[in-house]
Amino acid sequence: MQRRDFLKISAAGGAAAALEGCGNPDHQLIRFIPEEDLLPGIATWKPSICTLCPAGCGTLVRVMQGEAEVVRNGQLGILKMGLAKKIEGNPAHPINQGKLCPRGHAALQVTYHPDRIKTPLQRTGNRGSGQFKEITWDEAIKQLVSQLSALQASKEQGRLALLASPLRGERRTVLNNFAAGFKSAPPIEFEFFDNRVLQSANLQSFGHASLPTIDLGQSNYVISFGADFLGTWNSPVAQSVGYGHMRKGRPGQRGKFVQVESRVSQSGASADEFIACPNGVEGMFALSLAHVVLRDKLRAGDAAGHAGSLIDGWSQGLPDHAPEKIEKQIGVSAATVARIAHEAAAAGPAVVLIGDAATAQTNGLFNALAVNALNALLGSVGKPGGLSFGAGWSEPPASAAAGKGAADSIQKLVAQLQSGSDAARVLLLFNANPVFGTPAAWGVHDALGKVPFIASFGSFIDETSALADLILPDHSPLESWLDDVPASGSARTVVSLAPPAMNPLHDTRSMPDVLLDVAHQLGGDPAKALPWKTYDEALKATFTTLYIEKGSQTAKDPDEFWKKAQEQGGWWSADEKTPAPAVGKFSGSPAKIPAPQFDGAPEEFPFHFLPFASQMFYDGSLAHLPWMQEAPDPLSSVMWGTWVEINTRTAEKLGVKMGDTVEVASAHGKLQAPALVTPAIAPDLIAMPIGQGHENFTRYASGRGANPISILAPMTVESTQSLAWAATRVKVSRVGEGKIVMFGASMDETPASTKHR
Amino acid sequence: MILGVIVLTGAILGRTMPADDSSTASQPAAQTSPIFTTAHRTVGDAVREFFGTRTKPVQPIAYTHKVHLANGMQCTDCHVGVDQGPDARIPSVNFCMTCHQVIATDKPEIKKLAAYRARGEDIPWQRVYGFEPSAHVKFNHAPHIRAGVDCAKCHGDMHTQTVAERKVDHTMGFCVECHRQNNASVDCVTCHF
Amino acid sequence: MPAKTPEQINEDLLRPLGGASARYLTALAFFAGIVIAAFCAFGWQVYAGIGVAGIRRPVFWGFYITNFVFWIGLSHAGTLISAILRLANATWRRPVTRCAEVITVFALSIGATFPVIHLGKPWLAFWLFPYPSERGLWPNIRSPLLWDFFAINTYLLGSVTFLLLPMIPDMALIRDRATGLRKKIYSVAALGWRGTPKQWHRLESAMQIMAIAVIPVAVSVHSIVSWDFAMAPVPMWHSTIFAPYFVAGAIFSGIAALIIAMALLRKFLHLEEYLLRVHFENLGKLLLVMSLLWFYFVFAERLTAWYGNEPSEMTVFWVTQTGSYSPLFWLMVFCNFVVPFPILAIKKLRTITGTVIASIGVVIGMWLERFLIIVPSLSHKYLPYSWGTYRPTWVELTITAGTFAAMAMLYMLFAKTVPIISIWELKAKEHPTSDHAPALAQTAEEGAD
Amino acid sequence: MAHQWGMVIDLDRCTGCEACVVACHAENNISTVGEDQAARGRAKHWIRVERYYEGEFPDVKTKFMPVLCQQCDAAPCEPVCPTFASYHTIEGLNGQVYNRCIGTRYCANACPYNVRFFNFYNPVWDKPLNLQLNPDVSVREVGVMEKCTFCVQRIKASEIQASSEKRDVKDGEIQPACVQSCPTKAMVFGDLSDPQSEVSRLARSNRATKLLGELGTLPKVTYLQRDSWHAGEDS
Repeated sequence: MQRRDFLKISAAGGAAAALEGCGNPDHQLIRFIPEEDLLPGIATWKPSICTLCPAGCGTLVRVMQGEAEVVRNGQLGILKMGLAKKIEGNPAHPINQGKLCPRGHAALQVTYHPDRIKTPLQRTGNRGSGQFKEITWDEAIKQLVSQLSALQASKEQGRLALLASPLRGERRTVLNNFAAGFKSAPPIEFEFFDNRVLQSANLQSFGHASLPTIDLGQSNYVISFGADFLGTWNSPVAQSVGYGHMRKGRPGQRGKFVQVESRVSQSGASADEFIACPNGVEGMFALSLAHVVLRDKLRAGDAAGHAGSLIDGWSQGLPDHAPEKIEKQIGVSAATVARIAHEAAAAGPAVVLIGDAATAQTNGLFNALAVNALNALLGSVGKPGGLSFGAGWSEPPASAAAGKGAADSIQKLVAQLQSGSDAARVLLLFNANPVFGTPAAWGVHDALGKVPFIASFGSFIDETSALADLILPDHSPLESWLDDVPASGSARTVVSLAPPAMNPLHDTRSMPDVLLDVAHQLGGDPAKALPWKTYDEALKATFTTLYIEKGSQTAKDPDEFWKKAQEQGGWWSADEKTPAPAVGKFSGSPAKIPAPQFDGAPEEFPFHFLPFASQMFYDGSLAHLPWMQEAPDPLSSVMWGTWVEINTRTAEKLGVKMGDTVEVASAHGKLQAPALVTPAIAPDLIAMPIGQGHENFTRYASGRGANPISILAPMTVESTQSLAWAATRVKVSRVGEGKIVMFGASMDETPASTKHR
Repeated sequence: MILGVIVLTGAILGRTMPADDSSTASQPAAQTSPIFTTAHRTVGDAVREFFGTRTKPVQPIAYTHKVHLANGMQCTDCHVGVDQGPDARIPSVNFCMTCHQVIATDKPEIKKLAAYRARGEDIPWQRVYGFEPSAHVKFNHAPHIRAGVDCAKCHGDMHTQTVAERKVDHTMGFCVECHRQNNASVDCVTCHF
Repeated sequence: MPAKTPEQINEDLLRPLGGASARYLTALAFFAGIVIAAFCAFGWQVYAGIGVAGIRRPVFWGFYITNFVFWIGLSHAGTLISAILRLANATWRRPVTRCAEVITVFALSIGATFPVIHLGKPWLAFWLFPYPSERGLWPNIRSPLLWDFFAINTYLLGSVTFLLLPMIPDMALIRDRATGLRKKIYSVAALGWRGTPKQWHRLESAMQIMAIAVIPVAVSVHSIVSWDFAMAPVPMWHSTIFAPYFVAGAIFSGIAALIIAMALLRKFLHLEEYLLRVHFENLGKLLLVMSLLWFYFVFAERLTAWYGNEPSEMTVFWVTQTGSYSPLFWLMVFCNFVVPFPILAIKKLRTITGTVIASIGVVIGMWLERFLIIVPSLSHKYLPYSWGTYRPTWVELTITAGTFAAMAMLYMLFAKTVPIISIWELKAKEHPTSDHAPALAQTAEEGAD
Repeated sequence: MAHQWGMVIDLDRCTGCEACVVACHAENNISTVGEDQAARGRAKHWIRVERYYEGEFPDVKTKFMPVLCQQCDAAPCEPVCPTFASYHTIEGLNGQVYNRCIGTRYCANACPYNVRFFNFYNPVWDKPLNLQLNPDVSVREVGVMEKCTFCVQRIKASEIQASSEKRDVKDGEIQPACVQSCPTKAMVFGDLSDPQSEVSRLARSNRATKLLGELGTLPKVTYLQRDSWHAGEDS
């Protein structure tokens, strides 16, 4: 406590005592007439959908009456209204089956965040200065419409750019239709963990451009190459439910889980066997497993079908990948490889996963293709206890993912802005934060700064929306109509739907409703492309289509179907039948597994650099939630900050102690953060969680820690345009003493006293 | 003696709260959260709570329970939900106006009521009963009503009251005595959690 | 050294009660300032929350409880020592008893405030009193804190009585010499003392009873304080040795405090002719015994812990022996044993200066001992995940300084109002029950041997 | 006989994801304290996931262990409280009566599991985060000790519901927030006095151990130790 605070508070206390006679200030606020008829103290549960990550878990929101301080018609007052109090998993939902991850619980704080944008804002200061003034919705929409009309008038519709974090379901339709109707370029989708490399590999191997749904619950042997499937990757809650079942849900039967990676991740920590393997050789490892399976005739080579035919040398039994030949390269003994291959083949059903850093190498696509082939060889595709594809109702069009990453579009946008030709003149921003989520070397911040007019629909000011000229704040998810079509996570077809769980707290408007409004004001083609008055009308139309396509046993007409879906949290197919294995024929053009490339000379930059998804902040978009900031990271127990993981021995050599500030420098930038000395990372690796290091992202996240994305090299995954975010080399040096806030103290070794006897 | 001084200083100083409320600047990033607030708004509040004295509520409208009950209404007609959950609803101005749209519209208090509704405001009733936050009592009406406890047992005879007054002192002794007589649980976490 | 006449004694010992010098007032103001600062710090702590102190999870007790144990320990100086010496009829005790008993009363009062200061809600401290309330709730008699409450109050009551009883004749003496308001005040304090044989007899028997009664109380107090710790399943706390260990430590620090107090009184009140080297030497011998006893207890405690090799205990053991708390631990051993042992064991060094140096060492060492009992155990309790550290804040430091200042201030005020050496006991010859009270001259001669 | 609530945590299922930690924050109105206070050891997590490493890379073994109040039958925290703020309830919980707590923090020192948390300051909720507060749970003020209650508000609500329907509480009907959220179903809650309940059945497993059981605190949380995989065991 500073002395200044003391004086201030003493003075304030004195003033309060003096003013006490005036009564409780709460009583001086007027009370608005409640809009809802709720019983006090009695909770109702309303279905909703978690929107914080692409998994699309179904939730139940506990709503109770409370007294909220709200502004209505420009006046501050107290309103009795239904308030969301807690989010739980929806037990009926096929994805998460009543369970939830830590991030899902904290979704509540998005709605009640003190720094949520409460009204439309217009920029007053310089770009990025964060100075805005409050305006009305009428003014805001007028401004946007006039900007768009100006483009129409000058026949420059192509110069409207839409930049969104990947949307699904009806929101995606609304946005696409808006772009199509306006005749602008299609929306650019951006998120850091876009998984497009894996989607692309799956498209090539199996004909499905989506992530796999993994039937862990019935699997007996799980090998994961780098995929943090229990933490953040793909559909973590669904996978955790399955994992629990695999481990202890079947009496007398317990599956084995092998994790292969260079740093013990959240998932790797639970593995029965942890195999250290350098970054980039996952594909070789997978193929040497396949070699053993083929060599020892555990499976027939053509069992891999089309997926195998994509791999060079498959038909000859992968002679180049004999474990004895490559054990030095992959850093795993031939005996271990042979044992794992035999175990996996014998235990069956077995499944092999790949994700995260293993696909973020320059050779990530090939690593994924190799794993796909191994899966096919082991007979895991489309089988119980294996993986399956295509359960989603409306899978994203194959072309969207095939062979291109988010980087493709965003880099194009940046290049256009830098060169000035065909550059965007109006940019609409939908929650995407590429300024935070791309390497500084890409120059996204400066390029976006050149766009003459940016309008953001986000609920918060972040690094990207700080550049906006106009902010049209969206409702929070709990205040909105929600829908989702998760592509993985359940073998059933799932279309989630949820009406708003509570009335809006602030003067915000639902983003799709605003787009509909704008389209109607523009008239012409945009209005024709979006024929609905409101978003829920659009949703209802979609559900009518769904009813007609899929039918229903319980609902007799589309109206009832629509109503029941709202009550249940969506619609899902009754059967869990996995689609037929899309293995295909043994044909295709084989690809060699190329060696991974890394940016930076090993002499100057001796360490590999591994940014990883934070269990609490995911890709950084959740760093503004105080619960997430204060929840200790499961592995490091760090709260309210970031850290740089360094192997114990390496740290000793560098003279770095726990908590010392270290500088991590790549050829493209440097950052400082406290060191976390740990035995759970390879000695030649430096790892850092993504999520902190926000310059401008609410009071809880701003100016906290460092952002590892910023120093990444602009390397891309070969044959795609995705960022190879695990392909940078760095050097590390000690700067001085630092500060690291950890909830756990000594956790390096379990002392005898805590061992169970 | 020193102990006494400390206890007294504690009682006086200990439970106040700074009056300053963070200003509602439009600039979120500039705000920081205070490290602490105090448990009470003012020193006076703290002392009052310490000695268990409460100010008398002043109601904005002189609602008369007597007349409503004499006209044959039941408690649960307005205080809906009291037999289902922890709290009883205090009716909103809209609820009052369902009858008073036509009944007794010329009375001055009813005119006040109509004026609230016309302004789009709810009636700012003040709480009569209720526990201090630091008492940590989680009272639930429903089980008491199911157990046949008469409303008057805790609220006094409302047939004789105009605006509700604090006729019964809801001390812990009052609660515990009744629980004992009726063989209800007197385990602490029955009420305090 | 010639024997003093009763008049001289009166003159010498009543002199300090006169007007206050500038030096006295300055010192008093200085200490009062620190005490006021401590009160402000406490006020701030109550206002803002106990978070302004340095305590944290898992070290929920820090400086405050250290001070509590330290001051309660220090209080064993007086009443216990004086009672033992009285019963043992050690004649050299006479000039020593009162300044020792005063230490007890003040140290105990100061110590007893700490359990209140350290509370999260100090204004509810009265819930420790067993009083009938409509809630029907009583304090929990199973809690060592409640034992503390009763033990300390009993000891405080006993010590105050033990201090006040022998003050009565001296109060009467001052009353007889005073005028005006002072006379009235001292008349009240003298409780109608006339010096009749009956009164003398009653006083003597009361003193005898009190001396016997106060010894078990004193032993029980520090045993109970030790049980605050020993009753909890905390590594290195849960030990049977704690009660005698604490009592020995208490007497140890008490004697040291008494020596320091005597030296200061001797210097500032010019009592060189009353507080003689013999007193320091005799107390020094006692201190030597206690130092050896203390060392024995520490050794026994550490040896059993080490030999037992219980993992959770060994964690705490090593963290104090060689870990982050080891500098404090070895400083404690230095202060409590390495410094006092040679000084007190070698006769040549057992001078007034020597004993005072040893005593200062012991007071510091014993404070460290209390700290080292409390903090390392709490900070390294079982599950390593929730280990922690502790660092005091300015609030705790100010309040700690305030208690030392309060002790000095109260002592100074006392010395201004009451003769710090019992006059009537020095003039023991004069009153009727002199049969077991040899003359002062004799004592002085013994000292000169 | 009164219910004896207990819990079983299967360490073979736990992945350390900390869904329980955040669910607990949301359910029980646990305030966040901010970076400075967290650095001073004042962060409050009624349930935490302890993580221990053994060995050196690459042979490093990781162990997760969710630790919450063990609701001991012979709880060291209970006898030491001078005001009965910490006491044993009829249903075997270690009750914490906030209004009776004067903040001696003795219970927290006595607790071998360090699962008691103290409100060093009055909690702060930046408006409107206060609207998320669960009205069924007290908001603890400065100077008060708090800890896991096994979601006593949910237990009470279920008991009231059951009594209004004139039946007993069903096994599995009560789920504390952590149990409800756990994605791998590593936690099971129920009545230990009913030998047929899921929790009683699991507590009899040969993998069952008690945390610091040697201290004789008789915890009502049972941990099922990590299992290992043996080739051929399943087929």
